[in-house]
Amino acid sequence: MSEKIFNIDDLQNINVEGEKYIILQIGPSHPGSGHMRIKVWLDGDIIVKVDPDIGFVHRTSEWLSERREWIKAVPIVERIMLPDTVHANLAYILTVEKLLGIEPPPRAQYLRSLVAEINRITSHLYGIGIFGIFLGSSTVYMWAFGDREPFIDLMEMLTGARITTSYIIPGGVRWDLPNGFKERAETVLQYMERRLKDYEDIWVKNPVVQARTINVGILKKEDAISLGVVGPNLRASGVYYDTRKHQPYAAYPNLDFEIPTMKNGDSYDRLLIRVEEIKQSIRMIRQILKDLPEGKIVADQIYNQLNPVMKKNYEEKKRVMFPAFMIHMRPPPGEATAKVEAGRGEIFFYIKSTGDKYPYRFRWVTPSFRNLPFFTHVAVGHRLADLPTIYGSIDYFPPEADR
Amino acid sequence: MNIKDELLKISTNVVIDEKKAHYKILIEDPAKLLDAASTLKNLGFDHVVSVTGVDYPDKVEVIWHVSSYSVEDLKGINLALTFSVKKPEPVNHNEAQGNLAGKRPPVTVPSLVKIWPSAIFNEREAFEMFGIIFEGHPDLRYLMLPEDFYETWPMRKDFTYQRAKVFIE
Amino acid sequence: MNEVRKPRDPVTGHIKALAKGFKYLLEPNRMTLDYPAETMKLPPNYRGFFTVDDKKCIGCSMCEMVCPPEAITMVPRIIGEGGKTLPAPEGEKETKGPKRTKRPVVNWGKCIFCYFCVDVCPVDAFIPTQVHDVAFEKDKDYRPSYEEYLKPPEEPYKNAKKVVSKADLKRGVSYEPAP
Amino acid sequence: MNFIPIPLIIWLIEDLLYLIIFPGLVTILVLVIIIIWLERKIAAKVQMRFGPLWVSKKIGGALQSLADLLRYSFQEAIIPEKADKLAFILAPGLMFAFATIALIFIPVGPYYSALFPSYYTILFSVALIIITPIFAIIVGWASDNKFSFIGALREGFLLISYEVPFLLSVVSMIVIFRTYNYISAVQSQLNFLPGIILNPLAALTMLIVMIRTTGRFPFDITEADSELVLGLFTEYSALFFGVGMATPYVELYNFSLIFSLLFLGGWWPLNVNVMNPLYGLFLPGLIVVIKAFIVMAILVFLRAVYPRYRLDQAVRSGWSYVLLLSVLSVILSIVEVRFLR
Repeated sequence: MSEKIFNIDDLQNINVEGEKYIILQIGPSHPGSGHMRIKVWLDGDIIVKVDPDIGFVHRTSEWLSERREWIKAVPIVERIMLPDTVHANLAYILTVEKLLGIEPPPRAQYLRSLVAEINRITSHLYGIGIFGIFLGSSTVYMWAFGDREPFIDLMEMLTGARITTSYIIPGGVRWDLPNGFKERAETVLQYMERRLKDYEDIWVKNPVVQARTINVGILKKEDAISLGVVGPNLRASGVYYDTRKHQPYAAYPNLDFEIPTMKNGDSYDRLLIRVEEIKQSIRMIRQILKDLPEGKIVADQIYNQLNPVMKKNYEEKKRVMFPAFMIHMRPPPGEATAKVEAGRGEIFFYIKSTGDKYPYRFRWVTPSFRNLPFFTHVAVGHRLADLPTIYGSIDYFPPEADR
Repeated sequence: MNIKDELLKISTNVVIDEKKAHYKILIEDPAKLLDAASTLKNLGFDHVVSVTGVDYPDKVEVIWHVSSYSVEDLKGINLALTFSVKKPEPVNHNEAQGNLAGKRPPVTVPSLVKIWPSAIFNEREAFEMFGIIFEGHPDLRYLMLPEDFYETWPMRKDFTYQRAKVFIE
Repeated sequence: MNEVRKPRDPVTGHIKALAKGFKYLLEPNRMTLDYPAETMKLPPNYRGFFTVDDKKCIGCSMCEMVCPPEAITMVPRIIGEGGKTLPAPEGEKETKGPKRTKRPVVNWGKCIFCYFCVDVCPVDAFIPTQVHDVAFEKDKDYRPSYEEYLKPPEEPYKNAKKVVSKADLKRGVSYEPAP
Repeated sequence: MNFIPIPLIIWLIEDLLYLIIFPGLVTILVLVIIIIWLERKIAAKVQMRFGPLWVSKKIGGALQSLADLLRYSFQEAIIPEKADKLAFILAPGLMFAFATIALIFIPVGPYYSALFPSYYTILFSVALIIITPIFAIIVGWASDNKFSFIGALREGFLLISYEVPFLLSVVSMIVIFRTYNYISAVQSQLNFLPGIILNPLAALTMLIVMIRTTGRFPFDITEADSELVLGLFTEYSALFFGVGMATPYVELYNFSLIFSLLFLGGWWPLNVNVMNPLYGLFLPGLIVVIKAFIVMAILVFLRAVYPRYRLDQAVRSGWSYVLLLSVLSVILSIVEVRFLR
């Protein structure tokens, strides 16, 4: 088992020659692989070595974004991280805002946090559902994907689209809260709180799930730190780190919330921490809807550039239209980095501007890419049937890792 | 601990913008890179967030963005450890060199995987995208590109691609 | 967090899981929309197919410039005198009468419905609709001409029951007939 | 009409009736189609959705399985180049055949008895049921596919670990009823108490073994799709695949018949002593099949609740808890026979 501390030299030392091992190519068209290939060396039923081969859905998002106007990168980054669209959008816009020097008004900050937390719940439900089908429980899969629906409906009500919202723009957000949103959100949150108890009975505390996940895929705290694992997987190993606390953005400095951490770092902890984070997100959404400040939803720098037709629209329909600045945006030369805690972990952006109409260097790292060491390190020593457990528990999403 | 002083001990060329959480160390000498990385790791920067290159007409800049999970004061800092390397002169295509040959020869920098194991996949990506050979990396293969990708280093600025001309309805 | 992690003993766990499954088997809880038989009436800001108001459009090409997938093309149009098409005079500047201008046409095969174009329009000339579930039979159909573009795709399943979704404490989402 | 000897006609066509129509092939086919549909519907109901619907919308999509069967029948059968072709083609058929043949020793009424009336029907039927998984192993080996091969290995492990408890649970009922014959076993239940009350441990063991042998959740290990694609049947297509997928349901039917005969009192509450076409032949059989159907429905409901165990966990529990349970059930039977009766 993975009791030993990770050592980089192990990668070379594993002897994989000879007929002793069965080499399984799991993927890229396999029910348990996603859009990737996992090459597994098996000694009987025990995994000796795992080589994740990613890149099957590499969509050259960095290349494309470096050859487009700044605003056009928003849909690109969203489509890479489909379950976490708002976070990808937010991370990119935060970086651009740092370059531009724009600070959005408080109401926009709260709305950003609101839609980000709704998105986090859908992302965790997505992860729990995929974990369910990997262990063979179609019920949890269907339940989790069904329960995404009320939250996606909320996103649809607020932003006009279900998944690819493109809601956050430099300087603010595109739409204000519609009428009846608060009541609907409260109903949905109460529904979800009730459902979490049912999930506990049929999934989290199910003896079969406990047998399958407890002490499977242990990632120790030291390993989690040295391998640079992110998000709920990091916190399940006992590291107290969350970008929302340590590099606060949007409305998070004003919100009261906890960062759940676990001790053991096994698959069961990684499952539990997602459930706990859903509870925290519910708590945060309530706070946001209660404390939502009045005011503009877009920074004055943007608002002042709106023409009279757009201003009329802003007053009547609570809708921010784009001034021509959005197309011809040329952030001053410089570099900026930003981190955002998405549902699966931390998104990192590094953008270099030369004052041109395209970004000079557009670099971003997605959480799933940084969770790749789970395959090479954690899966070794387990049984073949534990590979889907580990895969599902880290909530790995291949298109996101490939970018 | 004043982070600025500590960083200045490593290199004189330090850019700090606390408001944007933008910290940058520039290192010129390849011999000092490993020392600088070890010092940073001892300071508490325990993992690599991203390894990337930036392609300039005459040089390639390699950036290790590092951050900390273990030291409370450093958790809010994104530090860019930057190392510039001059591009070698373009050489003609040489079959014997296989994949790595072509008009855009690769550059060589020391690998920091031994210090930060979290850089392992990141360095593989920087290798295939920018043609940065990380010396000492245990497993330097293409990560996302297919094994037989013939046009090397797609993220360099002079990379062009052929639009598909056939349109099938 | 250890109280969360505490495992349940197997006998209780099995009984509780089976009981919960049986409860869900018996109680009415279906949250699916019987889609082609019932269709949703979507919120007014839903981003569906959209068309352009020929009268309002000033042909400024902003929408073409902002379009992320480059789905919008500006087609030349001659307006004035009832939109009658006239041959363009060579190298001559027009002062009155028919005027040459441009109009956007969206390639629905490329459009991603981000509505950047709708928002960037300085005269708010785009007319959004909530139609989203349209299938095109031919490749040509999703590359309309300007005249075809002025009539955006119509909603399929016209006879379907119209419902609106509503948050429900029991089922998450329930559907009630649209007003 | 007095001169037509009805028992004689029945005696003449009985064998045919038994094997082809009821409870033989036709009933199996109908029941398998219904149980697959019911399985999907039950799962869908727990999962808050419709389930199969659009094939025959008015009756809730009940014809969905029939449509699937038709589709499999007319699909192109692909045989891999490197497969052991004879074994590849024969093994699913033999698997299905042996699962069906076990029926000839299972009576569904006091006079509507097995094809080969014998004093040892329990032993014969159990022996034939145990043969079936061996062909599953041949299926996995013949495909020349790593996933099928691993599936076959898993099947082998599980087969061995759950055979002993199964036999012991049957033995404990034999000890109680002091007979190797289903009809006598049912008669003694009709006279006293159903087997499930006499020996609940044996009933529980039998249920677990049924879940395991027919690959229901949480023991759906040989076909674990997140690891092994489709397990044994990864390379199969067309009717071979359909037959292979239907075989576990046939086995489930056999097991459920045995369960209802040994534990649920057979044709209880009907106690018939007359050789009558309706009361003597058809009605007892119907009662037994309905009981078996209820048992099947309960077992397919488990899909909606459980994920699957890991191979080593299943094997370990097979050799420990379930074996212990079965040994205890034998002891319980001996004690009951010694002291109660």
